[in-house]
Amino acid sequence: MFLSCENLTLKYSHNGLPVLDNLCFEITTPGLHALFGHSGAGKTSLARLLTGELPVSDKFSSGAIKIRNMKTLLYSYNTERLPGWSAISHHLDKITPASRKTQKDDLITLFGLEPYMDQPFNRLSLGQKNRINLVRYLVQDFDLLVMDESLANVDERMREKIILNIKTLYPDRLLLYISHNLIEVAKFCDQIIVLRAVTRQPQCIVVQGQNHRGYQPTAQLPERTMLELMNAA
Amino acid sequence: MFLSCENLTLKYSHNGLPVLDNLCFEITTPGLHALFGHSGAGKTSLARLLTGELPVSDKFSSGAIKIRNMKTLLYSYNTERLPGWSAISHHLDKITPASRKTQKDDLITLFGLEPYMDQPFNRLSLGQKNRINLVRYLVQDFDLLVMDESLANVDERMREKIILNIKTLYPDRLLLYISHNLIEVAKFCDQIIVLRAVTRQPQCIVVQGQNHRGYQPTAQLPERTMLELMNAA
Amino acid sequence: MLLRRIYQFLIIYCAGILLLFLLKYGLQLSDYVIPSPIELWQTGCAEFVRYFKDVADTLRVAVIGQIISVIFAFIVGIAGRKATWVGSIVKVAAYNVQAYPIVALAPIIFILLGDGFIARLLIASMICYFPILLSVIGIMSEPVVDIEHFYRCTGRLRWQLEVKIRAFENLNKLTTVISGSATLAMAGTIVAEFIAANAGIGYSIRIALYQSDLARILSALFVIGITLSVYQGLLEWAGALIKKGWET
Amino acid sequence: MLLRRIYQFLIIYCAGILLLFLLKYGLQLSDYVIPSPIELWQTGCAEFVRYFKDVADTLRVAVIGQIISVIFAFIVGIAGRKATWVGSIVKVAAYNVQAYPIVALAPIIFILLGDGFIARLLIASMICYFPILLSVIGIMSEPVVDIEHFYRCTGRLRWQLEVKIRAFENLNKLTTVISGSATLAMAGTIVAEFIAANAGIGYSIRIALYQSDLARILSALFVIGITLSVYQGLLEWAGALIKKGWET
Amino acid sequence: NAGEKLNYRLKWLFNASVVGDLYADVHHIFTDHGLDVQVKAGGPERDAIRELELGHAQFGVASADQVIRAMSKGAPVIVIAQLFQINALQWIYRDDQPPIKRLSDLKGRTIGITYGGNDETIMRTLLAKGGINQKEITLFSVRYDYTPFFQRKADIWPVYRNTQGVFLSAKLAKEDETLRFLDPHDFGVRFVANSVVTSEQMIAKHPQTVIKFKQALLQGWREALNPANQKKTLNTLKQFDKDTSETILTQQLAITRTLIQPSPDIKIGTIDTAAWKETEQIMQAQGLIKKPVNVEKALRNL
Ligand SMILES: Nc1ncnc2c1ncn2[C@@H]1O[C@H](COP(=O)(O)OP(=O)(O)OP(=O)(O)O)[C@@H](O)[C@H]1O
Ligand SMILES: Nc1ncnc2c1ncn2[C@@H]1O[C@H](COP(=O)(O)OP(=O)(O)OP(=O)(O)O)[C@@H](O)[C@H]1O
Ligand SMILES: [Mg+2]
Ligand SMILES: [Mg+2]
Repeated sequence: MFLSCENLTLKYSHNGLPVLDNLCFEITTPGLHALFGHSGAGKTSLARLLTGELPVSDKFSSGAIKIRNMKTLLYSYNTERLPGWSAISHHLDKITPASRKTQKDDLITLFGLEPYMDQPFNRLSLGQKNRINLVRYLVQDFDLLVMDESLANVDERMREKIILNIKTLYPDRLLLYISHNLIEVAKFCDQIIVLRAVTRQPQCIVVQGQNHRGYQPTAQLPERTMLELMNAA
Repeated sequence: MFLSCENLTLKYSHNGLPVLDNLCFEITTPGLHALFGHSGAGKTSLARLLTGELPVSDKFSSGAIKIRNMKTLLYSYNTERLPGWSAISHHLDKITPASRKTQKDDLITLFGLEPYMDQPFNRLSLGQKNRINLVRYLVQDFDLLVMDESLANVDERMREKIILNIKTLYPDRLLLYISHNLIEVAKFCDQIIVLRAVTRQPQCIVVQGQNHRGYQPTAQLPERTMLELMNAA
Repeated sequence: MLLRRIYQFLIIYCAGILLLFLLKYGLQLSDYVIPSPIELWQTGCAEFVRYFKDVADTLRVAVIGQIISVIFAFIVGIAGRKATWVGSIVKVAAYNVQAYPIVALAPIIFILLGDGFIARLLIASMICYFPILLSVIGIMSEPVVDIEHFYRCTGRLRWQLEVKIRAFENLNKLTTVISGSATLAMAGTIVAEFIAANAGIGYSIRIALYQSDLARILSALFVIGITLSVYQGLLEWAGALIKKGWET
Repeated sequence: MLLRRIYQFLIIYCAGILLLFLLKYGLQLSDYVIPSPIELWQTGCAEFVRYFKDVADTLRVAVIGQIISVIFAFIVGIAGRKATWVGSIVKVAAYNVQAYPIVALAPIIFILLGDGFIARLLIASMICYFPILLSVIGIMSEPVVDIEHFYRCTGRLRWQLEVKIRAFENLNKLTTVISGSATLAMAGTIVAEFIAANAGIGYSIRIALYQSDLARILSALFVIGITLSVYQGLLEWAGALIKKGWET
Repeated sequence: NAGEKLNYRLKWLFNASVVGDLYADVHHIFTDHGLDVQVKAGGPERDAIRELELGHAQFGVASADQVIRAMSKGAPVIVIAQLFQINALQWIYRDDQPPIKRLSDLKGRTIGITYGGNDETIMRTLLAKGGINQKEITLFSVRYDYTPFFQRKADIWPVYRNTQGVFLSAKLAKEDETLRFLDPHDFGVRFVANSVVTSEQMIAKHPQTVIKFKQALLQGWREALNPANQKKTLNTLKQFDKDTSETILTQQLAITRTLIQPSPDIKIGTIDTAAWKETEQIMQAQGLIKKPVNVEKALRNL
């Protein structure tokens, strides 16, 4: 399992400033890693390049993305919607591979979605929408899953629970979590790729997170990591 | 300035469970207050009732909302969009009352949006979209503004800056902030209306926040408030 | 809703007739240019039942024609939604056929199909299908990214699903167009009868035209209008039901 | 794009002609039923220039007719988008007029407007406007909540803005329908000429029909098709430009 | 081959012009001849000669110009009877206008013609015969309805004498206006109208059927036009032409008689070879056919 960026550069127009400039990093271990940075830093853009949703090396982008031992790269984001013509349970059933039915049910319980499964998508609250969307990606075959603010509208307690569980359920996958929550990222993520303003070089710095693996009621805040992150960003 | 809910009850369908049940609270001071609670607790629903976007006392809702000394009640939410046919600066100019032009410019600088003003809305990053949307509400005449996760996709540093500035700029308005960020809510908000599971009575509890008014580098985490909030929710 | 449609039609029809009478008495036109109110009333009474039967007959063909049109428009619209070569040739074909006025195609149609029910149905459908097609192509060629993204990136977006998603997201527009196209199906069938048939209200109109009998034509228009208002009202009602059914 | 449209049209036209010839030689039909290739070629060559001028004349009317239709469809669509009483009566009126086949309305139109350019234009527009109207009504009656919310709750949503927002959000659908309706404008003008005029390709087709001259009709269809492909191609190109212009 | 289904495609809608055809059908004259005939209405977009070739019909009614055009393109069409001895296509004008006694009286008038129709051919022949330059008259394009004539935008308007001519006269009579007719026949222009046609193949393969058909059809016409059968005939017509009143139908029938059988010594259905040749000459003169077709080859007096 190996993911690296080499001198990745991206612009959105000919005369515009680049969004990503000469970006280099690599991730070699599975687990929950984070993509962190201020709003507009280019996290979404980078994630879409990594998963092939944006082309690398066309007229607006250059550099290389190297991927080894990974086949299915998925990108999920928080404003996705499910079709409206039937209950979310129906849509979920349709896209869950037979072998993952129990896993799906477990996730639904875990995510606190059980009472809402017979509702259509547009009747859910924002956080409920976030969660159901994430569930359907988690039951897919994937090697890399980018979660672009996938839990942005979920409350912190639920978020923590979800993150911890994902970590134990998918220890051998590469999860790339985009979030603006400093503590959460510092506490639970393994490597944290911090994207900085495009004018600074190197544009990204990798900070080691605390990578907590379970609920630790007495855990102190990961202050050192937080400080590092704040300085980096 | 006075806002109160009396025995507010809301269902979304005849045979469904109520979302709000016999809700009572009142806010009597201007400033930044919060609406807090787990995802699906009914924050959005309550906010829409308060601002008149959902009708009170029709077949699905009952109770009373009392509003005094406030005329314009606005509800803003994070997935709003600006029209796409011209740059955001253009749209902003059109909806800014003449007397607030400088205020608008100040807000834009403050919100870090200056470099993007000649972009159309759909070229912005998620957090940039959040911010520009909030700006246009802030330059309106309003007495009550609900900000429903309006900064959900903005990084924490920017968010803090924005919140602090809003507090100083609008000391005499009623701002109701919906957010899932525990620390932020505890630190900066005055009164925090905590919505709990609908099965618990009273469904809501009002917790006193720290109501910080400026950047305090040495400020401790508002741990007592956070604890209170966590216990309440 | 149904009732409202009917009395709205009556208002409009009366307004039209009134305009004609104003013109008649304003310009002092004789009864053979614009019939007198009495003549119109008498003709209307005398012919109502017969015309009503004719219109019923026409409506029957129109309904079938509309169903065919909708199916056809969806097939072509779905095939032509992609910017591929096949998609665009299907589109060009569909557009071109439409550009030929039916009167020019009629002889060819009759050569190919004889003059049965089928030829009439084909003409009616050809007139009706195009507006539906335009909407269907417009709707079908525009992705609903936020919904489709998941299915696309997990390789599950088969065309049926894509079509279903886009149709559902534009249900309102589609039902507007489909229920609106009822009028076109009716007009199409009347034209077909006008050209070819020996039954239906189109045939009666042809005879009235041939006899220069404006009173008859106006009576026929009245019966067509009222029938269509009812049909359209029913369609809208059905559309609302479907929407409700699909959305819950 | 333009070139592709043209050769796609050629492919389709040739396919159609081939089918007719297969039929001719398969059933051993005389030149009267289906003209021989030589006759078709000769007629085509002989008439091309004249038909081309006729088509140009028709196209001119069609273009004006289309513009009027678009404007009219927008006016009616915007007026009829609300579920108010006025909105729905406007809609009922617009729908009903459409249900009357143009042949039945033609005498009334001629009485009202004489049979000059205006009558022709009106008929062309009437045939063309309805499909645009259906789309416009569909699009205009569906709110774009996420964009309109701000303007609505700050009391700024005047109808012009509402219309602009909805039009922009459905720009693709609108341009599809508008550029597609070019074919209808053309067909409408031809029908009008067929009924009334003494110029234009519709008139030429009518003469060919009276004279049972399929070779002429096929030649006319060819010229119509090729002209329309070009016009349509240009419209699509313009549509793309507008979209680009509006979106940047 | 009695009982075999035969289709008979008329030229126009059911009205007084096809009364004999309808009569033969309703009063079982076809069946009495052992034929099972379905009489089908025509229309402007219909073409009996094409249907003969395609096998959609075995017999049909076509106008002489159609027959001649078809022949010029090699269609195997055969005329077995000529129904109208005098072409019903004539022009009307109001009697408050100067009467047209000579062709030169046409000068200065606005004349309606159907461009491409055979009224155009006939009118142009009349004009040529009268030595009238196109500049001396105004041509007005005729369409589906008569409004331009009603509104006096055109002075002279083409009609079918026995059908439109009758009810237009009646319509204007209500307003105290009277119509006069301009009959090209009076000026020596003979342009043959509707005739019964079949295909060469039919004659070759089923000559007996053709003969029987012709006999039955002409018997139908004779009986229909026989004043003794007037009531029966009118009832037959009324079945098919519901939109026309009995008075009008009676008048239409009377005039139809004079066009089908102008004098008792002409047998109904007689093919007027000379008139056909003249028709061909007219068409050639007008450039409607490029070379002679020798129309007499297609005329078959069985
Ligand atoms: N389609 C586009 N065209 C032009 N510029 C774009 C486009 N998409 C994004 N940008 C710009 O690129 C920069 C990076 O955007 P991106 O969405 O990657 O940021 P982000 O890190 O995901 O931000 P956020 O946390 O707010 O979502 C932003 O400044 C944005 O304005
Ligand atoms: N239109 C609707 N129809 C039916 N149920 C609804 C509808 N809108 C919301 N609900 C339900 O009402 C409850 C409260 O929803 P609401 O959107 O108010 O929650 P919220 O507190 O804003 O949550 P979040 O933080 O996730 O946005 C949820 O359980 C949701 O499923
Ligand atoms: Mg982003
Ligand atoms: Mg909410």
